[in-house]
Amino acid sequence: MSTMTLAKALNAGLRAAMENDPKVLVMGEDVGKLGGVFRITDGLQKDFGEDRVIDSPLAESGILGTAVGMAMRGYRPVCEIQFDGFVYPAYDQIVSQVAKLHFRSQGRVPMPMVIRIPFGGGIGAVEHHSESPEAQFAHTPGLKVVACSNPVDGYWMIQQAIASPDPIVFLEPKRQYHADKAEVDTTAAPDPLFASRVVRSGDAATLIAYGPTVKTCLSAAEAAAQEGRELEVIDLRTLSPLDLDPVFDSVRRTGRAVVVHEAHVNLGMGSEVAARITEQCFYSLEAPVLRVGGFDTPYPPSRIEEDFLPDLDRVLDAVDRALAY
Amino acid sequence: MSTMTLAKALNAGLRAAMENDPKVLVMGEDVGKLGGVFRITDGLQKDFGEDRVIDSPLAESGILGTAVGMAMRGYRPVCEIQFDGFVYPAYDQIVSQVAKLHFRSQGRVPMPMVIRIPFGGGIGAVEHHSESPEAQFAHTPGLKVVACSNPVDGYWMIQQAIASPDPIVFLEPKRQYHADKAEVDTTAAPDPLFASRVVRSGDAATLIAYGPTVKTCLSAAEAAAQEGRELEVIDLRTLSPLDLDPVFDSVRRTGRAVVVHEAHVNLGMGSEVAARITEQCFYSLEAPVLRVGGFDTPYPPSRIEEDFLPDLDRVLDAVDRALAY
Amino acid sequence: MTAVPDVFHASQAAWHGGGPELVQLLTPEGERVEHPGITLDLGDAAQEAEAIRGFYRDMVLTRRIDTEATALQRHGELGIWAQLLGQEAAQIGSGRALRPQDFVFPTYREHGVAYCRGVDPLDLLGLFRGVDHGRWDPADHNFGLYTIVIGAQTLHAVGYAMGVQRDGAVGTGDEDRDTAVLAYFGDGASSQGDVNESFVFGASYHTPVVFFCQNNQWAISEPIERQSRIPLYQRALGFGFPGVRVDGNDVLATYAVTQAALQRAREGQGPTFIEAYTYRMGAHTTTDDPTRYRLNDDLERWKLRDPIERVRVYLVRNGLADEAFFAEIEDEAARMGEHLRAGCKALGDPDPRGIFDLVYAEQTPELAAQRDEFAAYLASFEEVAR
Amino acid sequence: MTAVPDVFHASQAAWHGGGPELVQLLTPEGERVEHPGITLDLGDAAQEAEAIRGFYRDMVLTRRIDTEATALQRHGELGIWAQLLGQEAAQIGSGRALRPQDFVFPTYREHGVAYCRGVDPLDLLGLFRGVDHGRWDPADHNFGLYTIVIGAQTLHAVGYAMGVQRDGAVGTGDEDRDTAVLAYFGDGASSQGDVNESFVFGASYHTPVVFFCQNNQWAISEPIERQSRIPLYQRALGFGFPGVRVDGNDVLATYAVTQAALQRAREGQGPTFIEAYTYRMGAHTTTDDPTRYRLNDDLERWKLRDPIERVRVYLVRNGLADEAFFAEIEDEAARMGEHLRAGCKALGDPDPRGIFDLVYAEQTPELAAQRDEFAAYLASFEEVAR
Ligand SMILES: Cc1ncc(C[n+]2csc(CCOP(=O)(O)OP(=O)(O)O)c2C)c(N)n1
Ligand SMILES: Cc1ncc(C[n+]2csc(CCOP(=O)(O)OP(=O)(O)O)c2C)c(N)n1
Ligand SMILES: [Mg+2]
Ligand SMILES: [Mg+2]
Repeated sequence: MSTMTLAKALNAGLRAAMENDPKVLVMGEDVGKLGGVFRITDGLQKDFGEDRVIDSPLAESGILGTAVGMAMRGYRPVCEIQFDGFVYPAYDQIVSQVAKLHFRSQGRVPMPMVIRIPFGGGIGAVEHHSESPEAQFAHTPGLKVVACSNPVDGYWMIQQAIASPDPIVFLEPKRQYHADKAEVDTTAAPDPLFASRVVRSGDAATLIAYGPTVKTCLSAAEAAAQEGRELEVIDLRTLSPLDLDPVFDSVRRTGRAVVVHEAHVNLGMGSEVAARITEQCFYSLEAPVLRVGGFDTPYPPSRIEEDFLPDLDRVLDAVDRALAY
Repeated sequence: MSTMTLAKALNAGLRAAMENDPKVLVMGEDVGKLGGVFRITDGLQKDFGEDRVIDSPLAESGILGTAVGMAMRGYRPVCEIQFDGFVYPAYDQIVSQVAKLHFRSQGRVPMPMVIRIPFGGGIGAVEHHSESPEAQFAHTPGLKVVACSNPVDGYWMIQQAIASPDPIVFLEPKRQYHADKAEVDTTAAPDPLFASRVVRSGDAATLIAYGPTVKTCLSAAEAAAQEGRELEVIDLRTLSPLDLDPVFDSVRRTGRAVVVHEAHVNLGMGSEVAARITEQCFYSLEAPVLRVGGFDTPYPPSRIEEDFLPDLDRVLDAVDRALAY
Repeated sequence: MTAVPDVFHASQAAWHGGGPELVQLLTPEGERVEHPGITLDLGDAAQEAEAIRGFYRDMVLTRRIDTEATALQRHGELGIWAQLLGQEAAQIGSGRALRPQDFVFPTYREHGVAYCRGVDPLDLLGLFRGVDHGRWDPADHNFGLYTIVIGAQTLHAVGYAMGVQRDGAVGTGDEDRDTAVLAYFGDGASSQGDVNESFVFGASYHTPVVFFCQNNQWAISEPIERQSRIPLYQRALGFGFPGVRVDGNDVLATYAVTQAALQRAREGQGPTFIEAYTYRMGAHTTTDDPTRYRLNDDLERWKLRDPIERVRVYLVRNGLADEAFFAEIEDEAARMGEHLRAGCKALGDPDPRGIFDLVYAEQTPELAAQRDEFAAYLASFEEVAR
Repeated sequence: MTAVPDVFHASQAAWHGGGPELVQLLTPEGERVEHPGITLDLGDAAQEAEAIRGFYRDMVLTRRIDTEATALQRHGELGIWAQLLGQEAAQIGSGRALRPQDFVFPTYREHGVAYCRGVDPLDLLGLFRGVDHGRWDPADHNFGLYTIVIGAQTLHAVGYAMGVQRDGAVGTGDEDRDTAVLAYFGDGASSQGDVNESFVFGASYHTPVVFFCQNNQWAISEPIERQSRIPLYQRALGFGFPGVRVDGNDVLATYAVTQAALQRAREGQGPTFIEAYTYRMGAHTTTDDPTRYRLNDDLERWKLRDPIERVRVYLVRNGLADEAFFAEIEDEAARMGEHLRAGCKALGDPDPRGIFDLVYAEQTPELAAQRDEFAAYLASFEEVAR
């Protein structure tokens, strides 16, 4: 049992994975001596050596492309993309190679690989440092996509992702890295990786979130509770595959749902979640599933990013609108 | 007035655009002497010279990245991506540069550019030659995305796209290139570029399609009509922005909608269209909006691609399911 | 105009015409010649003759695979075929230089190399027929699946080589352990970011990789000049490892150069770039029409440099092979043809229900459900039909 | 182990130690020296002195912009700042070699070049303060917006240069018409696919572009050795155009080399690669902590090569500048500091409602609606507040 930030929990999880399996390699820009710009790989190179914690040349396609080769040689590469906006030079390797090799080879070439991406905004950064690219990866068959939202999940999910035989895009809400601490019991059995979780119960409406917006939704639920309205909050945790049974159960009780993410609303995860809820809970819905997210503009300058990002007020506004039906 | 295939219509449209504006450049792999692997740029280099019809080195990021520079110098580049699956090496330039420069520069750096992509399957090709990447581009603010489905639209839409001041991903259903001919009146005023169109009227349900699936849906409607059921068919034509007013009007009358595309259903255009229809027509819907598309697997070997692609039967099956609610 | 300072010319001089000449050991006329610094090590005279007869046989069989597949495409049995006509020496010379433990990353045209790695040529047809995306097991042959996205596999090769390093399988001096990785790509591919990044990574980590570029002068309709104004092998120099241009229509030179480069890799001396200077005698693929973009003259000139003919002349002139030898190979080629024709038609379509199970190593509930729905949907037709 | 054939060593020899030496015209001790093939053309003696005083002034002001912005970041007025400390000569030497019609594509660190192009340094702060993504008009200064995605701008530069060619603005001999394009990037960027593709395209079309790489020895925490084992300027040779390594802490040499390379470009002689050998004296950005990855020794050694100090020594020793001159520049720098401090605080936040109108040149109904909804939403709070 120890109290950790998300950053420390991820670091500890990576360390545990490297201790458990000598085939686990960490690779990326500045992951060595520096320990990554967010210090998630802090100390790993010192302890596991330069052969297992590899500073790469400055080329994301190169990182992912060589990781494919390492995986083919029996290694389990964990690639760090420095910031969400810099995953795109590697996009081709991810969607055309990483995602397709298992299928292409009829299962003969497994692709155990984790692509760690610090994602989302709210840290006052310049352009390209606050993107939410998850929908693009979730749309790509062959990839799995998960997002952690708290230190306990960070510690366990990164290990589960590394142990998985499939390639996983692992999203880390960078805004939370050094935010809240939590008790992490490193001995307790974790929840399964590909399962969503009800993080607060309620009956008035269902809030669906992942990564950074889980906290937003919990605060919104808190605020609503003070006005006597109990909102259920679900942390999706896994974006591909989606685990929506708990969501359907919830919506069948509440009749109303709001999906909240930082990504652009248009074709964001919310559109898929909304479409599936409507398919599965058609007769239970009292209102259309509403979506709250980043606007359909590029990410704005950071001084006004809090206007762009969904916050407590915008979530509650959507809840009001849903309840008004 | 002349009768043309889609391929010829696009060729004629490109030619007209180049004649009208000396700043229009065509660039891509094999677009010169060969006229492109689909012959869409056939004869253009001969008539407009190597300075305006540019064979590029084999590098898609290079094509798009240099096109950005040409646009900044006052040109209107029309880039050909040889096949859908080869757009990904250029993905970074498209989503982080092409899409963002107007916003980044507060409108000072316009980015008039057309990115032509032959898309979709059904031509018996090997891997990477039958992809449907539209949702990823539609999810990206700053890009506009359109898809033509017939020779008349091909002729006009390519010219309108080239004339547009914004960057446009222009999707061409490659399976239709040499399929049906149509009368193209090169003098008649065209429909606006960013407008969807009702291509068949009906009252039983609304089919929503674009690109290659327009034909599929028209055949399905034909078949349904023979059984006395009139389906309305809408060709979206523009995927970003979406022009859904005609869809909403239709669904308010029919109460049922099925969205049909070749792209994977999960997070495909259908999810967004379904979510918006549900938001706007909640009380008119008799059934959830259903989606028919490519499965959530990589594109299969071509001998079984017709199982993967939505066809008349799968569309009608969905209509039946919608009507069963 | 301002005079251009000499410093630029000085550095230009370093590459204009510089570097080693084309390495050739067997002329188009079938004469054995020497090249400084390159030794053909095929054992004693008898062993060498045997090896060269082997190369001849390999090339003839490879060409037969190619012509047979082309014919199968014409007959509608394949959707498309990427022809290697003219590139037999480049592929057999390099393919035969490999040791079993070495690993190969091919493009879509390395049929000759596949054959050297013991892949049944029939297995190559599945992809082109459209019944699979590649049906051999890479691990069985140390031969990766064909890669269609231009250049992507060069990074895989470097990554694989990084794995080899981590396995301690470089520079041990153990012949059966030290491992090299061979990455194939074309002249067109040399322009891709990925390929250049593979040079960066390959050099940075000093990986045991050989970059083997078949410069067949064309990338579909684009001549090599569009990709590079200087000889391609010189690209390597700018990344800090050696580049060599070898006559890719000379199986002996290609073998010798590749063998040496692979050995450098195995010994831990880092990457080498080999430009195999050759020519794509056929179309880009069976759907291409080269008359639209190139003249016949070139083709005629290159015919005189045929990779197979020069070996035949050499063998005959030096009394190293008799009629019976050639006849036997013809027979073998005919049997290969028969094998492909019969086998190709027997390559059945996969069950479409199967695709859902191939996406992940660990199946997801979503896809399992999609599979069930699809199976039920198909079954509904079968019921109707019954 | 098999002996490695000489052919590899021959080609290695071509680059090991080969190529021109570091070009230097002013030593760290402030002594004027000559370099074969390079002429410093700044007019007659009086004009030259005037120009060098100008460089000095530019460098001092640039350093002040940098230290002032760093201080503003420390005071919370900027979110982050990318420091250029130590790179003043590389930027001023190259920036001053430009003609008005030339176009520049910067990274995020070219504050000195921006200053040369007449961009108000205050305008550089918006991006780092978080009030915009770049607030100057590229067309007003022929200076593009800062590009954060490493290397992306090098392709833009080549494309722009292709446009210049199509405008017939190369090789006409008209001084005011012939146009060069200058692309900046870092040593780390040299590993990106895009940068290497820009070399391919630049060479293939023989574009009027100069690739200016500030090798400041570090890409955040990674030393240059991770990107290249050989001097970076040699990269160009593999792509078929000249590469030169210049002392990037020597403003005279940087000016002379860049001026000549730009002139080659304008004359239609194609691309040139310049490696400005320099050192990032500060952190990568204000959020970086270089003590985690580099030793102080290096820093101390590089302090002796300070780009500004050597010019001061040269001016003083040769009696080309007096106390008044230096005092005047100090005053000017102080005024610049004041300008930035006052101006920065006055850089107001943009109206969030405005972002919807900036996405497209032609607004879409969707975004217009989103804007209206958002405005109404904001207004609802204002109503509540009232
Ligand atoms: C990324 C990508 N872009 C475009 C293509 C289409 N394409 C297939 S082969 C080819 C030319 C390849 O030329 P080269 O590398 O010289 O190899 P060759 O075909 O001559 O063996 C092109 C452009 C592709 N497969 N992948
Ligand atoms: C594509 C991409 N990957 C990663 C980053 C994060 N990043 C910003 S600066 C930098 C190092 C750049 O080094 P170099 O090119 O040498 O330029 P310098 O900062 O030294 O001027 C990195 C990795 C980025 N901006 N873009
Ligand atoms: Mg080729
Ligand atoms: Mg640097």
